[in-house]
Amino acid sequence: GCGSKEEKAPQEGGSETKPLKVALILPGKIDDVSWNQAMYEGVKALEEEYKGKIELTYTEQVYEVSNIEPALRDYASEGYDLIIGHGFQFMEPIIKVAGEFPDTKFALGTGYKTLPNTCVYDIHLEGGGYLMGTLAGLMTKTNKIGVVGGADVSEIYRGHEAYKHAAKQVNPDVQIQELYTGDWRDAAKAKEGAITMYDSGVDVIWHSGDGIGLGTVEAAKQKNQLVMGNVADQNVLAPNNVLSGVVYNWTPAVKQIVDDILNDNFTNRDEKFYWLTVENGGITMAPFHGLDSTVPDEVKAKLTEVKEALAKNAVEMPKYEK
Amino acid sequence: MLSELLTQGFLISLLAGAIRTSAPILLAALGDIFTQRSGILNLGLEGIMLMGALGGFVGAYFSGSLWVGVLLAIITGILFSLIMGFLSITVKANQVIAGTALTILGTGLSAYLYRSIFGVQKLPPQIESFQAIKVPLLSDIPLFGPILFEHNILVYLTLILVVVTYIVLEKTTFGLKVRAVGEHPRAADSKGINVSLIRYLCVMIGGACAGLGGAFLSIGLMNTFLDQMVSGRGFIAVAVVIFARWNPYRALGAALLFGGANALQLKLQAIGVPVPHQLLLALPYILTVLVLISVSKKAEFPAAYTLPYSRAER
Amino acid sequence: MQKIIKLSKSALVSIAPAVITIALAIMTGGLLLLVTGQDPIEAFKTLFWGAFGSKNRIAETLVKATPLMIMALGTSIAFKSQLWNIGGDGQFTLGAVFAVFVALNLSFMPALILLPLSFMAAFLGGALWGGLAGALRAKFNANEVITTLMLNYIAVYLLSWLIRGPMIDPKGQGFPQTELIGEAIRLPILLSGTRLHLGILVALLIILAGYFFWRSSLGFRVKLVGEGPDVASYSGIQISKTIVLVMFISSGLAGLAGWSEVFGIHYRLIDDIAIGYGSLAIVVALLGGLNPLGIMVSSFFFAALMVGGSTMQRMVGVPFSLVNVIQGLVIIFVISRIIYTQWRDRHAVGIINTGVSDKSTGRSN
Amino acid sequence: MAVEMQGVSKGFKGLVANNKVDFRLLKGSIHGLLGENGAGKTTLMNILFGLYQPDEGEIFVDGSKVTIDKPSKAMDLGIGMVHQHFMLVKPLSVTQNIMLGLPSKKGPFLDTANVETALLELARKYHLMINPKALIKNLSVGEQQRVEILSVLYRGAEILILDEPTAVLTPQETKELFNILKLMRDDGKAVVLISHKLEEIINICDEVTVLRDGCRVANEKISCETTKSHLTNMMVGREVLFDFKDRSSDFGPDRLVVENLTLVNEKKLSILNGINFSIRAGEILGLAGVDGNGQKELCEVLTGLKTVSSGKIALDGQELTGKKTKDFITEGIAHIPEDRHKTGLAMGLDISSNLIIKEFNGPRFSTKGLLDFKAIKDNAERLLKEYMIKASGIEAKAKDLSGGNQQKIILAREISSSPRVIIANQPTRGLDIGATMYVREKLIEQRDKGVSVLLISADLEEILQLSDRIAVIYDGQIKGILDNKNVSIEEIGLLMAGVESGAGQCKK
Ligand SMILES: Nc1ncnc2c1ncn2[C@@H]1O[C@H](COP(=O)(O)OP(=O)(O)OP(=O)(O)O)[C@@H](O)[C@H]1O
Ligand SMILES: Nc1ncnc2c1ncn2[C@@H]1O[C@H](COP(=O)(O)OP(=O)(O)OP(=O)(O)O)[C@@H](O)[C@H]1O
Ligand SMILES: [Mg+2]
Ligand SMILES: [Mg+2]
Repeated sequence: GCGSKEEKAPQEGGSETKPLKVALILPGKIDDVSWNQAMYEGVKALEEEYKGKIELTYTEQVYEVSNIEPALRDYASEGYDLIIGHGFQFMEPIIKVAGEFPDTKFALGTGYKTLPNTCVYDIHLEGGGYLMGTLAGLMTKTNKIGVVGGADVSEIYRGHEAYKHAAKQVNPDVQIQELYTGDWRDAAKAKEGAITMYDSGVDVIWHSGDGIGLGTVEAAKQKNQLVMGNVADQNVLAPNNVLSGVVYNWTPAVKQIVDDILNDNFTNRDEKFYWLTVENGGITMAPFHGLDSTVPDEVKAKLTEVKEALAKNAVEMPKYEK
Repeated sequence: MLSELLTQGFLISLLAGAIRTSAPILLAALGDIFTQRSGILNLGLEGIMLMGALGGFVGAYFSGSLWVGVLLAIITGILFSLIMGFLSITVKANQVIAGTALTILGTGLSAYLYRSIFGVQKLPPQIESFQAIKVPLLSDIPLFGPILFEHNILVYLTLILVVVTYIVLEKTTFGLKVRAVGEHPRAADSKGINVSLIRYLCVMIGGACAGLGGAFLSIGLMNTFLDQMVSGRGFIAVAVVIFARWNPYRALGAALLFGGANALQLKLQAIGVPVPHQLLLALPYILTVLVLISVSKKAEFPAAYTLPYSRAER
Repeated sequence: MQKIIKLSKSALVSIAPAVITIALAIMTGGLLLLVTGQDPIEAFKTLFWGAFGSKNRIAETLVKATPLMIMALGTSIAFKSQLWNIGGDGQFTLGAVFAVFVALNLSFMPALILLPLSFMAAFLGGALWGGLAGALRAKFNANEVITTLMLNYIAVYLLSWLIRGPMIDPKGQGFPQTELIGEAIRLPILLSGTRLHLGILVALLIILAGYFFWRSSLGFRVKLVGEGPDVASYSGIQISKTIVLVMFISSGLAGLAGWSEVFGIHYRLIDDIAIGYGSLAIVVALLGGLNPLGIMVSSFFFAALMVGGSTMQRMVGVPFSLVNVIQGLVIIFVISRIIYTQWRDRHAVGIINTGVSDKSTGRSN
Repeated sequence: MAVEMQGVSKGFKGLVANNKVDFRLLKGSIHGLLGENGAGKTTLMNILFGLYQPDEGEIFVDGSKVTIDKPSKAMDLGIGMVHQHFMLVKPLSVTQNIMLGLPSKKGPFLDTANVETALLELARKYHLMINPKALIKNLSVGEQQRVEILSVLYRGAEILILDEPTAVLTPQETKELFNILKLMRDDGKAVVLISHKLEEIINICDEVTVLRDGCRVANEKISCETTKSHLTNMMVGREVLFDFKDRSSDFGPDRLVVENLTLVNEKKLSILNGINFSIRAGEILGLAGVDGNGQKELCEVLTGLKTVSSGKIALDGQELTGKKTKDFITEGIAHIPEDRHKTGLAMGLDISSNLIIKEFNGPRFSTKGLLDFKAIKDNAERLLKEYMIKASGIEAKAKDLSGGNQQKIILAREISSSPRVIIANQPTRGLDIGATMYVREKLIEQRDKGVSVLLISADLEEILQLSDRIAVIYDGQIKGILDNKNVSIEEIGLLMAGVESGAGQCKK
């Protein structure tokens, strides 16, 4: 379900009081071409937009889970108003530290536990995966498509499932290959995996981001096949091969959280979940760029139809056990 | 599904993939044969490969020439390996700790320098990587052509280096010195061989090859640098050398085995064998252990392996 | 009196190089900071205060030192008998897995029984994983550097599979993790408001046990095996058995480190719990001269470096990778201080010099 | 004058190995270097060969002052050295060892064929027979010695240093070696010979220099009048006497009984081939034989280090076959192994630890699993004094001791363990004359206490002096067991060469 979206105007004189101190803790690098970068850019954009109203600090590469708690506690005790932990591994530490600092607000990137002063934000990955699956299912000439992921975590496989489901919807005969590299950085391995797929007749692959995504794009370039990006518009990487891709824009979700805090609507909100969706513009599709002419009009029409359905939350999503 | 396993295309793709996957490991391993033969266990190879990967990319990016990248990777590898040489030969420090330190340093430094040089960008900077070259005539041979003769130049270079390594080790005075130094440094010393010099040279050869192996990843297989993109290949290379009992031909076999297992598991995942993919990902490592068991009885380590040499100590 | 002067002089002589080298490492790191436009003085002040600046900081340093200390002691036992066990990460992981498995499946038991049981399970988990490498070495001569390394990778995938499959938290909405262990068996916090948990006391006890281990005949046997197979079997030692035993104990301790980390910090299994502890434990063990007291000191030192480092990263915006660089440099400079000792010996005049250089080769034996 | 060393001093960690030593070596002469264990002979020669740097002093070669800071410098000056412990690379072939470190005629490539030819030529000249293709690890010690000498000659050495070359050679091999040395002297080369066997020095040397406690105490020409006792006196500062006390005690019952022992190695070659003998309590059984005829393996079998393929070992009627080394130790079988470096000592551990490596588990040195450091220290201090071991203290590492002192550590440990049987493989190898006599006395003393001793030695003299009976081993078989009362060296020699003889056999 989605959170409330009523946009109250920020309180009068908000800019004269001290700005909201926001701390963002990222598990990875701010230029990982993926999960962390998207969030970083999203929050940065909001800082720009809310100049004077918020003040941003961030820490990247908090890989070690045991370092999360001290980081949260540090920021909390330094008087930060909102602390964002961008990944589900932040859940237990946030619950723990949030209990100790009831006046500080915490936002957790995916997860399920909340306290009055914490919330969870999440991305409706299924939406993006569904769009990609629809496109791949329609564009394949060999009836074989693939998807390459880093590690089997919920941020990844939810998208994959929707991708596979959507492709079957538009093209019941399609064969789908899927693999994980078990690693976010081994681009060479991902490239080899994608080549393997192309060698066996796959002609469109979607990837789910990070360094391994770059490997997949490189494979497409070498094999001169189609690939679809993730997180950002990756067309410049291989203009002849990157057909489209999912683009995340985290700003709407963060903006809602910040607005709720500024409007004193955070702690008394019953719905503690903020969602990034196709509907609120958090998830979009990258343009076809130079490949526009190769995409038939029916396909474009179908995509528009799917987008509208997604926006209306009218798409049936796959059910899977995890 | 089974039918997919048995096609010729599958075989070609698998074996060509095995060669591509194993080549960077083999490259690093070939240099490490010298290092290990001279009595030094260099667990810093991972760090050196990362520095080489960065050096290769930086060179290629700023000069626009891949060969400048190759050169810079080799130089970086050599310079970085000198730290290992200094620690294990001059300081006579424990080699396990020296190697570990080097890997920690290389991991950090390569990431740090990359960020310092290129800053934070929306999409990573890229170069045009080494392209596969179809060897005329040879690549037309059915089956073998596409497996063996459609690779980038670094792959061919690596294969040539296998033979060169063998010749240098077995047929030259240098190779003889290397073996003596690793076996009985005191004897080598009393025969007038400069033990430290030989060991330094061997560490540097190892560094050059590891640097090049790293660049193989950043500008040979990929077209950019990523933090920790070596992903343990440096350690695997060390394993391959022990596995191959310090022989370059066997190293070729061992690297192919590892690369092949990796290529195979990717294929099995892709076609959807009903096995948890974590198990498939672990396959190359499990296989390495299994094969190690079967070949180890014969392994005779260089007698002075991991032992620093000091003339004044007895 | 004379003795005291001599002692304090030799203490000075042996401490001075350590201080100098750490200073050198930090200066090199500082130079890097300067080049990239950061204020090194500020950064290193944060590094120091980040590790020792408050009750909480000191507690964090102790928290980090706990698994390092336990694991490094284990590593040192293997290293003393010339077994290069570099599989700490994997053994840590398996220890955690076994302990959590016991904790979750026998949760009906009273904590007083379950906690020690999980402790033993952790030891067993680590010990079996490393003992496997030991057995392969003893039986097939399979080099333990490779097997322990491979077992690290395999452990990562094994854990990854377990927390997504058989051990996944049924109420966890599909996130890769196990259930939380019962509150009663979580290690009690020693200092409220911090994360300092009972594990540190366990670690210190283990260090004490390590001290006695080296004064035991078993410890002597372990050392003797490290002296070479011929002299060991000449002395009536069964080498294969000892190798397996050494690996068993060494990796059992790594398993205990996993136990203390999970039961004191995470309370459940998730991905990447062992990240990097293994290689730091190697460094800690060797810099500690493979003796328990040295290991205790060097684990505090490295824990401080890590905790201070991540504070520095947060406060000054120094990139994480530079923290790694400084770590690497510190190790390199610390082991290079031997050069100074060598230099001093060469310049010591007279035929009879009572130099202290004997122990300074930096080798393990 | 080939070499002149003036006022050379060298110290190690608190002890003086050489103290203002003068040493002069003439061309065309063989110069003996004598001294007790730890007197500093090896150190002095290592300095000349560039392995150690002197703390003070000067070296002149062919009249001009030189600094020899590395072995290659020494070789350039024509100095070659055959070390106390061989400096050969075991997995390499003879030719490869010879070529090692030398420039090749084919540039960077090895010139194996040519070197081989030249090597065979040289070997012929000096009557040193060797197979250039053989791997060092497959050669006997005597053959390895030859390779060392060939290597030095091949490098055109004019000055040759031999550090205890005869310690590991059979009498026959020694004779051959001396013939070679004489040939070299006639060629005008200068030879330094270190040996503890005084008769060798008298027989072959032209001049002798004696070191004591790091100082040069004498230098004189060898003449027909030179006697062993004179040399001993210079070395030790006193006479070393050894009187062959006749046995005072009677033999006891059979103690160690060995029946039909066979041992087959991994390559299915039989090393021991039906060995039968018994040693009575209070008896020394000497085992004569050319090195490499199964002595080492016999010791290993008798101490549980190897398991026999078939046959029986019994101690005082109790069967030990198939038991572990540990059991052999606790049953009281002491073992003085042939290879003191790899087997007998933990080189990286200190003296006090080395003295307990076989008993660290036992009640003497541990209680409830914890080591008793006081007992360990007391034990070390007592034995250090009793065996006159020269070291900087009980904390000195075994690897820092001189060869002779290392051997004494082993002896002290084994004899002090109150054994029932002592398996002594080359117990006096490398010991100086005083220490040798001391060890022999100890063995006799043990015998008189009722201990059974199996004495293996390459030194026939020693065997004849100490043994009650003498067994001769050849090709893994006992060719005969002779009573020491009526035995001739010739007879033993024949048996050692594998010729069966009927006479003098004492069946027991
Ligand atoms: N010197 C060499 N020249 C050419 N190829 C070699 C050489 N050494 C090894 N190889 C190749 O490596 C492979 C394995 O070598 P090798 O026969 O030595 O293995 P092995 O039989 O397992 O070992 P071992 O020789 O110890 O019994 C062989 O297939 C062989 O072709
Ligand atoms: N590298 C070293 N480190 C420490 N001490 C040493 C070293 N080399 C020699 N020594 C010491 O110097 C002294 C002289 O040793 P050296 O080997 O020269 O004696 P040696 O006369 O050759 O005795 P041996 O007859 O037993 O061989 C001994 O006490 C020995 O312990
Ligand atoms: Mg073979
Ligand atoms: Mg000597």
